[in-house]
Amino acid sequence: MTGTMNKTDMQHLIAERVAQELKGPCAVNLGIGIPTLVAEYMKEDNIYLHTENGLLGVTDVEEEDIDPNLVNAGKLPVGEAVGASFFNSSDSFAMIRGGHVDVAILGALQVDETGLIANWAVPGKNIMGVGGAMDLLVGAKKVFVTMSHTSKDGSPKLLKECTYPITSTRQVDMIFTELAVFEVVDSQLKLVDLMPGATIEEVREKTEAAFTE
Amino acid sequence: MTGTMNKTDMQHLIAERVAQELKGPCAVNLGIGIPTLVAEYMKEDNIYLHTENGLLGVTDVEEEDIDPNLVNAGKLPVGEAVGASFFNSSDSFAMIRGGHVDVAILGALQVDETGLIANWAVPGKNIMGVGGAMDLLVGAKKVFVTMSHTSKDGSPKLLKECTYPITSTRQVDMIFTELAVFEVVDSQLKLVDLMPGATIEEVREKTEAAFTE
Amino acid sequence: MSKILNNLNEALSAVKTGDTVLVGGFGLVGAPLTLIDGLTEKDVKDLTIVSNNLGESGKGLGILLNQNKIKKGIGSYFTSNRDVGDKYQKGEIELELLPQGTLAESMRAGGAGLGGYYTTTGVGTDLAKGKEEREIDGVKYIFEKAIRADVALIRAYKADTLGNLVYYKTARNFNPLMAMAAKTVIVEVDEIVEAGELDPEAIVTPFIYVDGIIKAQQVLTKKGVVNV
Amino acid sequence: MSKILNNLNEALSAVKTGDTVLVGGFGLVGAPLTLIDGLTEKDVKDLTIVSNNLGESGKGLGILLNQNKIKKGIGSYFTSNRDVGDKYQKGEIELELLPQGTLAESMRAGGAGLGGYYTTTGVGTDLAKGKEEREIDGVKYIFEKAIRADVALIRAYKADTLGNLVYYKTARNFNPLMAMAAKTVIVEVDEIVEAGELDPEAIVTPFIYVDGIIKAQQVLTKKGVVNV
Repeated sequence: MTGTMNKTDMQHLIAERVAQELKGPCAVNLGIGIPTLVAEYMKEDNIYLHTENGLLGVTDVEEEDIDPNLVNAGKLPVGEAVGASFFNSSDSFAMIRGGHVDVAILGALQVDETGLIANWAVPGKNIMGVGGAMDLLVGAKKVFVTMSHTSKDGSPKLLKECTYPITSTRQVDMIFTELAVFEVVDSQLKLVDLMPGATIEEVREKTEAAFTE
Repeated sequence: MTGTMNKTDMQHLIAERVAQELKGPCAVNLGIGIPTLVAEYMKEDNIYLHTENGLLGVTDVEEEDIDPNLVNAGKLPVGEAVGASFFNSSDSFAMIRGGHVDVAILGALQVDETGLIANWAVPGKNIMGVGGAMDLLVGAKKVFVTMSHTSKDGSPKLLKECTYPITSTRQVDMIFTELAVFEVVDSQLKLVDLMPGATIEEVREKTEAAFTE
Repeated sequence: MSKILNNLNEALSAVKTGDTVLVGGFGLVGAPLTLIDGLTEKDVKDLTIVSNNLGESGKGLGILLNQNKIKKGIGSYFTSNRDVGDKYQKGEIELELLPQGTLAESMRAGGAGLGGYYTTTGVGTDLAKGKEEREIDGVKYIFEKAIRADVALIRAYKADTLGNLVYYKTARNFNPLMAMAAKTVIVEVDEIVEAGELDPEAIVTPFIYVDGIIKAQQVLTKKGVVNV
Repeated sequence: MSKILNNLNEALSAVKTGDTVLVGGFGLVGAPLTLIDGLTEKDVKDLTIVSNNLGESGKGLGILLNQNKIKKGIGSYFTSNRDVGDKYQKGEIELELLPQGTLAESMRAGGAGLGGYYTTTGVGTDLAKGKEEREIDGVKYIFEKAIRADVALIRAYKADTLGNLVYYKTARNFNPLMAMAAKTVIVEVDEIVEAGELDPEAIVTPFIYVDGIIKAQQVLTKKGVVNV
């Protein structure tokens, strides 16, 4: 059933599921892609969004209020919440690396069965960009990963071992796909939820990494 | 003749002489004691005073305008200049250590004949305080030292070698006493000025350190 | 999620025996006088206090010192309190003296998730003894370790209800750095305003660093410390 | 002692062949568009450019890249300009890729007179290759060296005549750090005000860091970059 879902619907489904895990008060950093969508589904009003280019208190913005000098890390226009503050890049990453951001929600290319992720480089191509991915992985109190369960060609992205360069030696805390939700417990993946329409058989089939159920 | 001068007059004489060396635009950090008096004699209006507890743009203050939360590093009340700014202690020492302060004017207990100074600790006593002395010595573009030429007991303070612990391995640039002004050139003291009433004989007699004339 | 605390007991509940506690201020200026006073009433000991000075004799942190609650002091200028020297002589307190810039930078480093850094300050002096020296691009530096703590007790001017802070003149000093470097950060302020009342461009400490806010009951005035 | 400069030539006079130049901005936001444009007109080469990105293809620093004036790029996200990869493949440019937090912190360290620092970011990854690893209190860190430069070209919102700076929203980003880390700091601004008009508590970059000020001739608007 999930096989017939279009990409946008799938992304929103994942984003909505992630939002359920966010309990305020907390400060959350949203990566580019699916993570950005999570903001649309947050139910509590005491969740504050941090963007590493220098703003705590990110909100969405109406078209007519767009300010070209007010953007998020994906360079998309955003608004500022009541109680927001601006700061420079080193102060922003001090917050991240120093463990002051509660949750980082990131995309990933691959996740291994111990919870390590690869999300910044592909072998055989020039390594051209890393941005804040490595900082967020070492620093956020909790790291949630969102991604499609498989690649475009259907191959698993939850692997025994990452074949792409890892982003950090720190394991993530939760992984959200359109099929399943995993927690990382004692360096092992634990299936904690099946997404609507997904079956345990489908998850087993499309997951190379070992996981407990 | 200088032997009959009282302490306050002597301190003011030195302070006035130091002020002649300050050419704006520049940022100057004044230590406690004689250095603080230098502000009274500065002739140019584009000399800005920095105090390491977090203010660039220190001025003097009238009694009725004293604010207990606006003080210098000596914890004395000060005022703020037009264009002043406040910052935290790490930002303040970033300015100092990073070489952004043009001149630091410090007191000293001893100076050796290469221009090294001791001004923070006395052997045989507990080492209890250092404050910003070491930071200023490594960081300021130029360091000027002010002190009485001899100790209370008449013994020289310009020595072959400091007997007190040195404050830094960085040599100071100029030394000002009530008798003479020295520059440090190629790790040697060079007498560049005699103070009013002082004779070269008196300076030679009261100086243990070698110096060129 | 109001961070506004009702009383000193609540404000100081995070401080436990054996903790490392950062205490703001440069002398009395910017010191959390109310929280320090509360700490002298609290049954804790073996504290490591990180603060520029340990108060004056019989005042502020000086009271805590005389109560033998301080196991170790880390600061840059203990000279302001003659009792510190006496205790040190008797072996009743450990002291770690750091240059003022190093003290400040080490707390910033701790708060920023760094392990330590290389500084020129102190190279070749008695305060560098036992510290690693390294040459980088022809310049000598010594290694200084980051400072992290259990609790920070700090002073600000205004907090909003979320915990964003602004400071007042030279009462800023170490406070914003201490807010970064401790697990639990309690701030005493002159005024609490609604979220949105502070200029987002001028907030010095974003609320992410602040756990609890209490109104100051003791303030520094021209005539000295006054109860309000 | 006015720091206000009359023209781009004067503003860019400090930039010499072989220099290391810090260029502010996160993409176009907070980038000194006027100064970058001026640099493309200037006869210099072999520059080391430290900037989060090297512009976009054929835009901003991307022009400088295509003029073969950049010997080396240090940044966190070169991906924004596909030409960088092409040049790199051909061996026409050196690249040093740093995590964004490390890029920012290294400039702050340089400006603050530090030699380098230990960070957790990047430990155990390909970007840690060749970097010293050290365990401090049971946590692994890698050593990162401070960055210092000859010139910084930055963007602020307002300068006063002394050179104090405030920024605007997320256009702040790397600019205040670059102001700390270069020998000569040139800033382009939207507005120049009299000294005393900026709130002393809200000044982000004190004038001590700033050497020259020029009014922006190109600004980022909702409709893109516009000449003013």
